[in-house]
Amino acid sequence: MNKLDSILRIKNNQSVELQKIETLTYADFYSIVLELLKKEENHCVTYFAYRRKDDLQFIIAIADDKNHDIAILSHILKARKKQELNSLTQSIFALHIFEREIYENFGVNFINHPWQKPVRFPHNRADKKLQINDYPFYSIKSEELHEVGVGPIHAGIIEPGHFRFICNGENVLHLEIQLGWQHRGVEQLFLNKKHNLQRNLLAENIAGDTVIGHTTAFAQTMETLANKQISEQLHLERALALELERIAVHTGDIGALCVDAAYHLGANVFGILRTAIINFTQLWCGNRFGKSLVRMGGTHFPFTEDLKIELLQMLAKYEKQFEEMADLTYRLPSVQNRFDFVGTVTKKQAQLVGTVGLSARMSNIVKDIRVSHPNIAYLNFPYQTITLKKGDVFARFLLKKKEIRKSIAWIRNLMEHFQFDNKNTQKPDYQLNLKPNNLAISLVEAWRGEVCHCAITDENGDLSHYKVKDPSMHNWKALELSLRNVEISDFPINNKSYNLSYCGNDL
Amino acid sequence: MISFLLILVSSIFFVGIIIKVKAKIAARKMPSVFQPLFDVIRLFKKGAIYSSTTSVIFKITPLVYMASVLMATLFIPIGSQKGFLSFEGDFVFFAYLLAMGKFMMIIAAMDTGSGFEAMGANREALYSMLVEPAFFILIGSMALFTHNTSFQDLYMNLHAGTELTYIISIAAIYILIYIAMIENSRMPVDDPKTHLELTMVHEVMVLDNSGFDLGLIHIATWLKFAIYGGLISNFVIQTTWIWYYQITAFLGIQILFAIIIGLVEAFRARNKMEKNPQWIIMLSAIAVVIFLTTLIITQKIILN
Amino acid sequence: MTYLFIILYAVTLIYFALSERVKKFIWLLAIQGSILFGIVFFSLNKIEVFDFVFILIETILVKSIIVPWFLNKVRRHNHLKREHEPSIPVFYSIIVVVISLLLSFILSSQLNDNQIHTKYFTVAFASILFGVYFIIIHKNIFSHVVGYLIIENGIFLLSLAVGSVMPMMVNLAILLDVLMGVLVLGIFINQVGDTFKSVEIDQLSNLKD
Amino acid sequence: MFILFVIISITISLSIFFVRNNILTKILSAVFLLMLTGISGYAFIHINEISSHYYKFDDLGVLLAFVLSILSLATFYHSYLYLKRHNFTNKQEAGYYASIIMLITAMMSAYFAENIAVLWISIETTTLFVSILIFFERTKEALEAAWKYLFVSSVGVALAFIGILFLSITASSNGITDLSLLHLIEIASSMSSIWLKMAFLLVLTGYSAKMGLFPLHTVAIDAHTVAPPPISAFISTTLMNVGFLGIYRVFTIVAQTEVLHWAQNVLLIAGVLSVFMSAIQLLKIKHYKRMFAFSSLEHMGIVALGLGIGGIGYYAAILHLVFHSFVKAGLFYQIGQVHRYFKSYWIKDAYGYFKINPVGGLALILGFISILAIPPSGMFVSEFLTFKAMFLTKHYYIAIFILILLTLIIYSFSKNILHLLFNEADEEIEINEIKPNPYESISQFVLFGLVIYLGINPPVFFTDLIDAAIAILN
Repeated sequence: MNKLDSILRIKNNQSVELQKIETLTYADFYSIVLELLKKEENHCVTYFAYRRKDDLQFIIAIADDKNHDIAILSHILKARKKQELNSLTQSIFALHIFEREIYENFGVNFINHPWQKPVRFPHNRADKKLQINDYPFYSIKSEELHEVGVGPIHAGIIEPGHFRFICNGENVLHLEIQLGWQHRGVEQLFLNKKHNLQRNLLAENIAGDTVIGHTTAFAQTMETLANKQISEQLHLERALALELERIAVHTGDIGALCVDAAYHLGANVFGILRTAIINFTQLWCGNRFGKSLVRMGGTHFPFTEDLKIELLQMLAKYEKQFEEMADLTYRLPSVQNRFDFVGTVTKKQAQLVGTVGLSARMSNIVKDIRVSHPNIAYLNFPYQTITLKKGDVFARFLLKKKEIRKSIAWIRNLMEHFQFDNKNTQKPDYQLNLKPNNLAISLVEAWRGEVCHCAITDENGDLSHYKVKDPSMHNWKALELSLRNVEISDFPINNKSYNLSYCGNDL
Repeated sequence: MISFLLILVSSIFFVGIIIKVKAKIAARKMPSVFQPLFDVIRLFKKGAIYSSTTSVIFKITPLVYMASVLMATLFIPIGSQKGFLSFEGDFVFFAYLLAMGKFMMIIAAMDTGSGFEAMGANREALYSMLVEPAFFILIGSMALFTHNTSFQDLYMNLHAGTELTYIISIAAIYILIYIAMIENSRMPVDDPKTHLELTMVHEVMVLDNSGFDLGLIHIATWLKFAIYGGLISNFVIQTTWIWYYQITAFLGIQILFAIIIGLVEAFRARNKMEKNPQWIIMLSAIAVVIFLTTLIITQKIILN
Repeated sequence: MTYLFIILYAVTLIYFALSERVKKFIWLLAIQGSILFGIVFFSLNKIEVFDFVFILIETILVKSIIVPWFLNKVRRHNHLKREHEPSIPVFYSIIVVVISLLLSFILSSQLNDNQIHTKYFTVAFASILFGVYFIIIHKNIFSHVVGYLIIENGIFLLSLAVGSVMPMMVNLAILLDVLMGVLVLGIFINQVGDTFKSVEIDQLSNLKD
Repeated sequence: MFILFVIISITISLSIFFVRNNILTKILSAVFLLMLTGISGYAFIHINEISSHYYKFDDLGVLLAFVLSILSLATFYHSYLYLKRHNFTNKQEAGYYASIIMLITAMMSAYFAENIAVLWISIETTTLFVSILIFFERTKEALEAAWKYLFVSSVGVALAFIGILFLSITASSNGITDLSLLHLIEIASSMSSIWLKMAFLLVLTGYSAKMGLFPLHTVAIDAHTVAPPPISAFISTTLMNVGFLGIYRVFTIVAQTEVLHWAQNVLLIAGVLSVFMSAIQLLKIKHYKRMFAFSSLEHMGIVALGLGIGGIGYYAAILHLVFHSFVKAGLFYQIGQVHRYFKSYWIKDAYGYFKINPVGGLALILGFISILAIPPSGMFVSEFLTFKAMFLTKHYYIAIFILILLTLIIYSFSKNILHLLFNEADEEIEINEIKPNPYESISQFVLFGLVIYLGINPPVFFTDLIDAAIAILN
């Protein structure tokens, strides 16, 4: 127990010197991680390895929702040792994706890993012979069952991903999702690009639908590393943009779900409503998805009192129409029939695979960075999390509506109680001096769930490793689970109800 | 002959009206009523592309399908305007003509060897099979009621008078509207606008058809709508009316029918796939109620 | 006119078989109540005024307003699931209801009894059969009560078949039955809902051998 | 006259329920008991008289009313003991007494009902109050049992109502429109047999929930398991008699027609299946009260068999019914006492009773001998008569089958009762705190003694009542 108390714990958006992170033996590391992750309030936000000299340093960050801090643990696998470790996934299934990623990137074999398959086939993978076409699909030998493969390019205009269904008639027994068709190497690019503006632009393009989420996480990481203090107003502006992004994407998702349920009236109206929100973002920063809005150290587009009036007007109009349409849609028996009890993920399953964000909250798990690890914005203007119990498509559908309402209320509260002042604005600062040999971690609750950016600097104060984690990493497995014993024709609504990110996975 | 022409004419704008209604409700810009026609003309200008795995069946199917529907059209009377062809028991022939077209479509879909198309064909075959009893029980009851077995005589002798005959007419119209929706793979059974193969029924079957063939299939769909519209309108049109009243009424009912379909599609979501069979068999159940009503009217069942 | 309502009643039975939504059950019960009202209104006007008024009140007030209202209250109180899936697929239920309708119509036409009105007998018999079936296929005690009420409606129709000869006794019995059924069963559902946090029948399986 | 009794009883019940004064409750209960005995005596004097238009003091009614009166005395006494031990609030106690008075009133109303519809309403009313009493302890199991009892009984009673409607259909075609038993019997011979068959079948099925007979016996079994013991005593005896009466009344109508033979066959099937179910379940029983409940199922099966065979079977059936009421009630009272020491009705928890409370143990032994129809128990006489009737009417196979089943039942019953009585007591059960009170077993001795006495030396008025009750069948 002694060991548990002496673990290094930092807050969200805090940096720590590398040598302060104690390197444990793998046995200790293993037992402490198990100990920590058995508690319900703890979950792993990121677990990665990076080359330090020739050795591999493993770093795991475990967020504690109760104490509002993050435990950092580390161990080193020497290069001369046999590159294999006992798998943590055996006991904590939620870690499967991280271990798979490490296995893919560095060729470390995890013994007894139940599902040791490639994640994203990046350019810098350890085994270059690993080809996407040789992905080892799970299969069942049976006369009655048949396999249906969809993708990587399929009918809807979405990103590439291959879905392999094992079906019994119309019923899906098992779904396996194979991603990794994009080979972007985002994390490596962060290191290759030396100018911070380039890096900033890169962060904007990690996932097109989570621009604000990822960029905020990036900016916070860099500012933390540089010890750059930014004003409360800037924090609030970013949070505002984040909430607007949430409202926009949720509205769009509700519309998209209506499309898949063939409720075209709802689809059109929600589509129109989404436009109102993103048009406001365009008015604010010139880009509908909020690109160029968040910059490290400051912003070119400060929020003004004029914009406030504009925003409140827009929201009033939006809310009226939204409530009207939501009232119609959510009470429509045919819509309820379509979504009810489809693709249920129980709380137990969700905890097992370690879902985060919306996907966790819809099966009654309270996971929300805004509440558990708030930054200044959410400390000053607190947010209350909503959870639902059922865990089916309808729960996800409903939760989107409820979160939209909650976000609007949050924005209203902010607008009412905060005076935006031009004096407090800061211009972006790309010449930040990063502290050498430091590790910084930043968590942001984007609309899909927690985004985690973690950066490590070398002795020169340059980035030596940059780690991005998109919430989709956790949640893809939940989609696979929710398809169990569901009709194959219900796949699209399930998929849409999660609306997970392909590129967030294929970094 | 006139009835045949009327159906042909009404079929041209039928789907256009549906689209227009849906667009209007969704507050979108409405396309022209003839937009589907333009689309088909565009398709006709193109040649068809055939997959190398398909056989001759796939190639002739659109023609056979079109021909079967066209032939079925010949049997439909409108008011006192006789159908082109008519003989005792022609409604059975009519149903099997349509079934043959559908059968060809199904085996053509199988012919492509695509898993998706087989899945769609599978579903479509099931639904057609389930909808069959409803149609036969309905028309059978009508035949029992009027003691006639051809469309022509059947409708000629259909006189609504008492409240029970009204209820038969209303229920029959209800069933026919939904049979039309199912046969044409519209909502709530199928969504013609879906973009995902996994949820498609009819659309996935014609994925491989292109150009001229696709155009034929579209036209056949319009015709089928118009046929059922014709069948429905006959429940309203009285043979005693003057001919231009009859024609106006027919066109009016066709438009109304299209609008109803548009409204249904706009204002509800589609069924869960697994709920479709039960939903379709419900039509047969209602048809049985019509049958029972007919038995009461014709005093085959005597109650006091 | 009576036939019209009888046919409508038959249609409600089909919709009962089709629907899985609790709200729809309640609606259908209300509709059945109104249909019963219609039947009584158009057919029983030969009997005494007092009995006539009594039956009218019973159908319109109790069956189509109070009972659905009360059930709706119970539904909200217990946060019932929107859908109660039957243990037998709806597809087969529809076939069952159709067969029972056909059977009871044929059976009724075979009854050559001048004293009873066989037209009520038709749907009454189907309704009772279907009510029992409805109870069997549902695993939720709320739906059981709905099934019980379907049986009650069938019994009401059945008593109409002999209603012109012995009305008052039958009325009393039915009213007692409905009050008993709904109020007491409803109160007990609330109790069960409060105690077990669910009204699924699986919860009620402590008593076993 | 009878309606006066009903009105006063309802008044008493309501005043108990609303005043909630302990002393008043006891006084009013005593008044009610006096009245109950009074009305039974009155009925005996005015036998075969119509009272209050819808009621008639007929022989079977009077006989069962006497049984009810005697058991009510004992039940009130044991209810008093039961309530005293469990520290219920005044409100709960008042509710208990109010419900039990209403239940007794409803049962009396059922016994004397001359009109099938009134009988039906009375039976329906018993369901309500029995459910309230089953739910009295407010536990989950109690709720479950109460719910099941209420629901299945309601459905059963609804089925019985359909049966009555069918009866009225065929009655009305013969010009009878009031469902009076007398009138129905008069015209029975001209009733249509198909309607009668349907009516009998539905009534039998419907009331089987009340009588605790196959097929709807399960709810009664569950109810026994959780109801307070004095209430179990009622459910198992007088309430089953009510169910029996409901079936019997229709049976008397059927008996006037050629449907009789068919109806008897139905009863035979129900009876055999009841005994069979009971024997099967008793083999794996784990709960004393359930054991007694299944024993009730067995005895009701034998009663049904008696009716189904006819001849002396009729006499045997009614005799059996009366004896069973006394014995089973006594056993339930005693098991209520047993519960006091072990705080459990589970067989695994309770054993070594004889050592703890020898007087109570003696009562149990006596009850055990009586219920298994071992001489000198009166039930031996009635069972013997039933089997005699079977052999006389050449129902050899049924008789042998039932005898085999009875052997099984005796085996499992003795095994468990002997376990309860004589197994070595656990050291841990500290019994000194509760002093055994031998007086609590007096009522049981009286009941068992009564059965022995009535079996060996039945008084003339007793046999006359039974003879008169079945006179209509022969």
